Amino acid sequence: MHDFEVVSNREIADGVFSLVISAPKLASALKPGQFVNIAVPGDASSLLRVPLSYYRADAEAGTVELWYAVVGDDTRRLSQMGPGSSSNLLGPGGRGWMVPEGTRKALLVAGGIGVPPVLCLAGMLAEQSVDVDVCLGFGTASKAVGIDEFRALGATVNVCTDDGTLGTHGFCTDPAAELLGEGGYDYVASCGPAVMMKKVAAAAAEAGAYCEVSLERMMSCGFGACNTCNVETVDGMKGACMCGPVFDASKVVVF
Amino acid sequence: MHDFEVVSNREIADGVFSLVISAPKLASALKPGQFVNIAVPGDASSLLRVPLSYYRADAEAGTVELWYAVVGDDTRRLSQMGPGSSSNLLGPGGRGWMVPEGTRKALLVAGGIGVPPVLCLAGMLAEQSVDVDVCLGFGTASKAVGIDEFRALGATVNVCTDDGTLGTHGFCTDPAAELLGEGGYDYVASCGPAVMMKKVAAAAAEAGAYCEVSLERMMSCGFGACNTCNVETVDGMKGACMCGPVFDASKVVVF
Amino acid sequence: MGTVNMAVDFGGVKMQNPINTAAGTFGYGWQFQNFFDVSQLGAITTKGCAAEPWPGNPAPRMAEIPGGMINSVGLQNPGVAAFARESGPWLEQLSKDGCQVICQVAGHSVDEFVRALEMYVELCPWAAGYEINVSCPNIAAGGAAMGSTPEGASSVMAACRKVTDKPLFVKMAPVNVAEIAKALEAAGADGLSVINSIQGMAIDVHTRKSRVAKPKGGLSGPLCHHIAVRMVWEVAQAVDIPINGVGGVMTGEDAAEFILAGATCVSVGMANFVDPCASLKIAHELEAWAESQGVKDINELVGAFEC
Amino acid sequence: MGTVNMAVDFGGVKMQNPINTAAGTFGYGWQFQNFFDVSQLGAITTKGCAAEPWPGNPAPRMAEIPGGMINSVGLQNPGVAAFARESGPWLEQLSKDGCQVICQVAGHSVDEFVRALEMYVELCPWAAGYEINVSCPNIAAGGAAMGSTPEGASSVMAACRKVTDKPLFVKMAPVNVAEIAKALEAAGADGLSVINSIQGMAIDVHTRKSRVAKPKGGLSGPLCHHIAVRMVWEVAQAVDIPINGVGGVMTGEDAAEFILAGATCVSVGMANFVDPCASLKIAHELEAWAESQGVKDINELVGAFEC
Ligand SMILES: Cc1cc2nc3c(=O)[nH]c(=O)nc-3n(C[C@H](O)[C@H](O)[C@H](O)COP(=O)(O)OP(=O)(O)OC[C@H]3O[C@@H](n4cnc5c(N)ncnc54)[C@H](O)[C@@H]3O)c2cc1C
Ligand SMILES: Cc1cc2nc3c(=O)[nH]c(=O)nc-3n(C[C@H](O)[C@H](O)[C@H](O)COP(=O)(O)OP(=O)(O)OC[C@H]3O[C@@H](n4cnc5c(N)ncnc54)[C@H](O)[C@@H]3O)c2cc1C
Ligand SMILES: Cc1cc2nc3c(=O)[nH]c(=O)nc-3n(C[C@H](O)[C@H](O)[C@H](O)COP(=O)(O)O)c2cc1C
Ligand SMILES: Cc1cc2nc3c(=O)[nH]c(=O)nc-3n(C[C@H](O)[C@H](O)[C@H](O)COP(=O)(O)O)c2cc1C
Ligand code: FES
Ligand code: FES
Repeated sequence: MHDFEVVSNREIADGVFSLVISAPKLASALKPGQFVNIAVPGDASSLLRVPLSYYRADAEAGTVELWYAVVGDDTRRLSQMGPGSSSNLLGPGGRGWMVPEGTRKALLVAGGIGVPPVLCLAGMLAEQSVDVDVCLGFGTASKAVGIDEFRALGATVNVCTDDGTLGTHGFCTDPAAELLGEGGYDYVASCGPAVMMKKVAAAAAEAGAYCEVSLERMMSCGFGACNTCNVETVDGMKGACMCGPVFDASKVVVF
Repeated sequence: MHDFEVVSNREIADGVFSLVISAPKLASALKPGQFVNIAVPGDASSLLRVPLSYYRADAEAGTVELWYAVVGDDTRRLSQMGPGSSSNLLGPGGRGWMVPEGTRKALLVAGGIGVPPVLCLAGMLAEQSVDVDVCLGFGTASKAVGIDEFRALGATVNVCTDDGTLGTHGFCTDPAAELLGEGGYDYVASCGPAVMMKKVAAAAAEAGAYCEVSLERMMSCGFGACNTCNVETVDGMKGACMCGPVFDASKVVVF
Repeated sequence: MGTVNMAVDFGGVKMQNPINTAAGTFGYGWQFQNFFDVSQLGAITTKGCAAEPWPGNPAPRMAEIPGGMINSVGLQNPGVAAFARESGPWLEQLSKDGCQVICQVAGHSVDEFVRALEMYVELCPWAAGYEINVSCPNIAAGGAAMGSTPEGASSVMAACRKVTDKPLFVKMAPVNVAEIAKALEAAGADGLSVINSIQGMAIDVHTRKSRVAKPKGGLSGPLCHHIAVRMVWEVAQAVDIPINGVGGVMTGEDAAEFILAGATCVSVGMANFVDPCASLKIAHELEAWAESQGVKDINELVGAFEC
Repeated sequence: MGTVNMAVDFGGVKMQNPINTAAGTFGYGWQFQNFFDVSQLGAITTKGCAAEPWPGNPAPRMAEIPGGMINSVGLQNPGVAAFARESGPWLEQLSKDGCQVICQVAGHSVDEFVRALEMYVELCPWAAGYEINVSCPNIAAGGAAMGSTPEGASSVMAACRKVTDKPLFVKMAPVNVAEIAKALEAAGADGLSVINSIQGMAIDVHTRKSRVAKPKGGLSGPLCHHIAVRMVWEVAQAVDIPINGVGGVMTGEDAAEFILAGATCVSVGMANFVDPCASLKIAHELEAWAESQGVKDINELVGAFEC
């Protein structure tokens, strides 16, 4: 458990916020793909924590940046926490991305608020001089996040929107499948809607590339005590909070 | 139903706040002894409104001043509403003090957070040039409120504290009974703990003075729809929110 | 407004929309007239009245608890005769203005229920129907104890059925609902109100005493909602008569949940205290939801839960 | 610290304080070891295990609702053998360190319960007692359906009684508790856990589907609390064996309410998810309350509700 203080909390796209918190011990412990489980105080009728992946951690500054979408009560209350306000979180939670040694070229596919853990991964891959291609999908232009950040890391970025207001009109799984068909990827990673990850996993399997997905589940505890975050895999039921949220896509039965 | 905006909200004694709200229509409608029923937003687990008597209303400025003690969740949340924040309230609620015509000399007895409706009454009596003697009781000096305000209205004020940190050591029902024994009062009014009002009523009855008490009950609605605010009277069960909160003390069976 | 038909038939009571009010939380209706136009509701159910006046329980009758409240009113009421005299004219006008009035019947025994219903039939002919309350958690006899067995509940229903052909409903206790519902249907109920408040206890740990007048009280509010939805669904699987969903409805979506689970109409209870205009607001929200579901008629959504 | 004796005897399980954890909300204990010193609790109750591993229900298994949550885990468990192998050593050490371990027994039929209990007795001799879960709302057979009648519940209890003389407890479904408690006492139960989660339903009104894997799920959290307190009191009036109060305990005062209503010990459930250190915090708050009541021994407060 870590206490944290809000450094900043601002809207970076329609309904999407960037939250920077100060939590020194956490900042140096997090690994890409892991998550934190945040207590959002203020409403005794809404008790469970909010699990959020992180986008980046600055061990020196002792800060962690998270991006989140306001979708319900807890995230709405979270968006109202101003600089200086404080709470606590559990973390680092789960297992992060397990990029195979020797990876040279990676394809990252992210949809909507699935961007942060993938962008976090892109940062790590860039440090390791892995070639990174990215396919991003958003409902509409006003909700797009991360494009500039991916580009700044040197990645080639393909953007799609469901309504054509930005980039290609359509789903980002199409360019992703195309790229995979062209070959050369030894690692694929994806986070976004279940149907998207399922398609990416299928395309990766066809292309023979190792693929990881970061799955979302309703989490009651976030630390292995409740069995509510189950993921059906070929090896049986696995808890997303401890065995995931990142899974080898070829083992996942239900995304 | 009136929307209101907080003008100011500050601690005037230990755990006691003065809340000034802007609610023009309400300000010109309230009568001494009536109450408002305030919605305190923010926590969906605590839904019912908070009934509060008012201390004074300024019809010209369109403001109403209330004094309240922080005793639980709702009043704690209320104390956190800063200037400019807004909510709504129901009111005016109930029946106020019914000072008999021709009243010349009144004894007012208030305990703790029972002060505001009595101070409000004192203001009205002062305008009508009624002679006012006041007995006030508080647990301890740091929680005392209203003493200066009563004095400013020209009233003679006797202060008691349970622990002797201010005024006379003891209960204010003692000086009240003494004064009543001396005679001359044609009207007695009281608000405070049930046991206090019961004693005042008994002393007034003995002295032959007409006595009114403002009773506190748990209120679910505040406008006559739920039957939870019952007061047992010699005429049967009466709802405190419509037939009270001010009652002819001689009719009250359970204070 | 108005692309979806919101009118429903609750066991013979033709409601212009599915929103009803829960007995005991809406007074006799007129308490709300300064807040909004009550005639826009589908129906209101008035506080239970008995043949004779009841004083109810001593104070305190209510305590707030997280997510709801506990009450121990004990069915204080002026008796049917005084009710008819004092509230009858206003309610009769209300029903002329389009909002149906369902009058709740209270009693301690089969005979008392029958007596009260007879008085209603005579003195309140403007009522669209009557709801028999065999499930009050706060009275010693004739309350939840009576409504908690198929025999007890159906004995009252069967006796009342002989009094009138008008729509008769039963307010059910939140126990063993499927079995009791079947018995009530067999005894001639035209519809069922599911559920009455749930028996609960709240203790002041400093004084070691109950926070209300009696050890037990009735729980209301959001805390009841998902229990009530489940019970409505269980009753809907068990009987063919229509259901009035009651328990923790604060929003149109809460009402929609009841409709999907199989309720034909929905009653707003504690929410009336939180916001006196809640029932009308909920009626509007329910209509907006029905529109969002792309149906022409709210009745298409009754029981449309997919499982 | 320490002016009040907090030790209690829960049906033969000697607890250093009355705080226990609710099965299924505390994993197998070691999940909490990084958060606080678990050995300071009175007892922990481990997630129910059956003779064979169970996969549990598909996702989604949980939805948050106002004042609580609904779950549809379906008693996923690795089976007693794997449990004993993987968690046994840690739990054995825990019991040596002063915190009693109660292992929960799951099954679909009397035979399965007996088989699982036999395995526990053989493989987990360090357990201070066993809790028989005849009240899981999320399994088709052997769950709430079995625990909802005096006959069903006591048939399991009677059969298990033959397996061991160690303390045996039954986790009760939140229905008809007084009557079922009497049957369980007669069948040899050493204590009763009151209550398991309440059956509920939560519907997504946009998709018209259940928010969890099955139509119904189990409700936990503060919304259950005042129902559970009432049921503990009803059971305390009905039987002489001790009670473990379960349902919506978030604070020491919530625990105190159970104690006053007649519980000897109290289990913390959903609160463990909200704050992993909740159970220890509640143990401290309960002790502070006992001190404020001016007693020498917490046992003086068991059932000290005044009515
Ligand atoms: C490991 C993990 C990492 C996550 N990372 C991020 C992130 O980086 N940024 C971000 O914006 N969101 C992330 N999420 C999702 C985030 O936790 C939910 O959006 C949030 O909890 C919603 O809370 P709420 O109370 O505002 O909404 P609610 O009112 O609880 O829910 C709104 C809608 O979201 C759904 N929902 C809520 N929580 C979850 C969940 N945990 N899994 C699936 N659906 C859910 C609900 O069913 C409902 O449809 C992550 C979830 C997990 C499990
Ligand atoms: C007509 C009327 C006028 C009032 N005027 C004032 C006023 O001017 N200033 C003021 O400070 N308070 C006043 N009160 C009391 C005030 O309403 C309560 O203190 C407040 O509602 C407590 O809310 P809470 O959620 O903070 O406390 P809770 O957590 O609800 O309660 C804290 C404690 O106060 C008790 N309590 C709460 N509400 C009531 C109530 N309505 N009656 C009796 N006991 C209660 C509870 O039982 C508990 O012991 C008035 C009450 C009524 C009925
Ligand atoms: C103060 C109060 C009084 C009530 N009186 C009655 C009553 O007279 N008859 C009845 O059937 N139900 C009565 N109820 C129960 C409600 O009608 C309703 O069934 C219950 O409150 C659940 O709905 P809710 O959660 O929307 O309030 C009362 C409830 C409250 C809160
Ligand atoms: C995720 C989850 C899993 C549960 N699993 C079990 C279980 O295996 N056995 C059991 O008897 N109760 C189980 N329960 C019920 C709890 O033990 C407890 O009875 C219930 O949650 C009420 O207590 P609470 O409100 O404090 O959570 C579970 C509850 C939850 C939330
Ligand atoms: S969220 Fe509790 S076990 Fe994964
Ligand atoms: S508070 Fe509802 S009738 Fe008085």
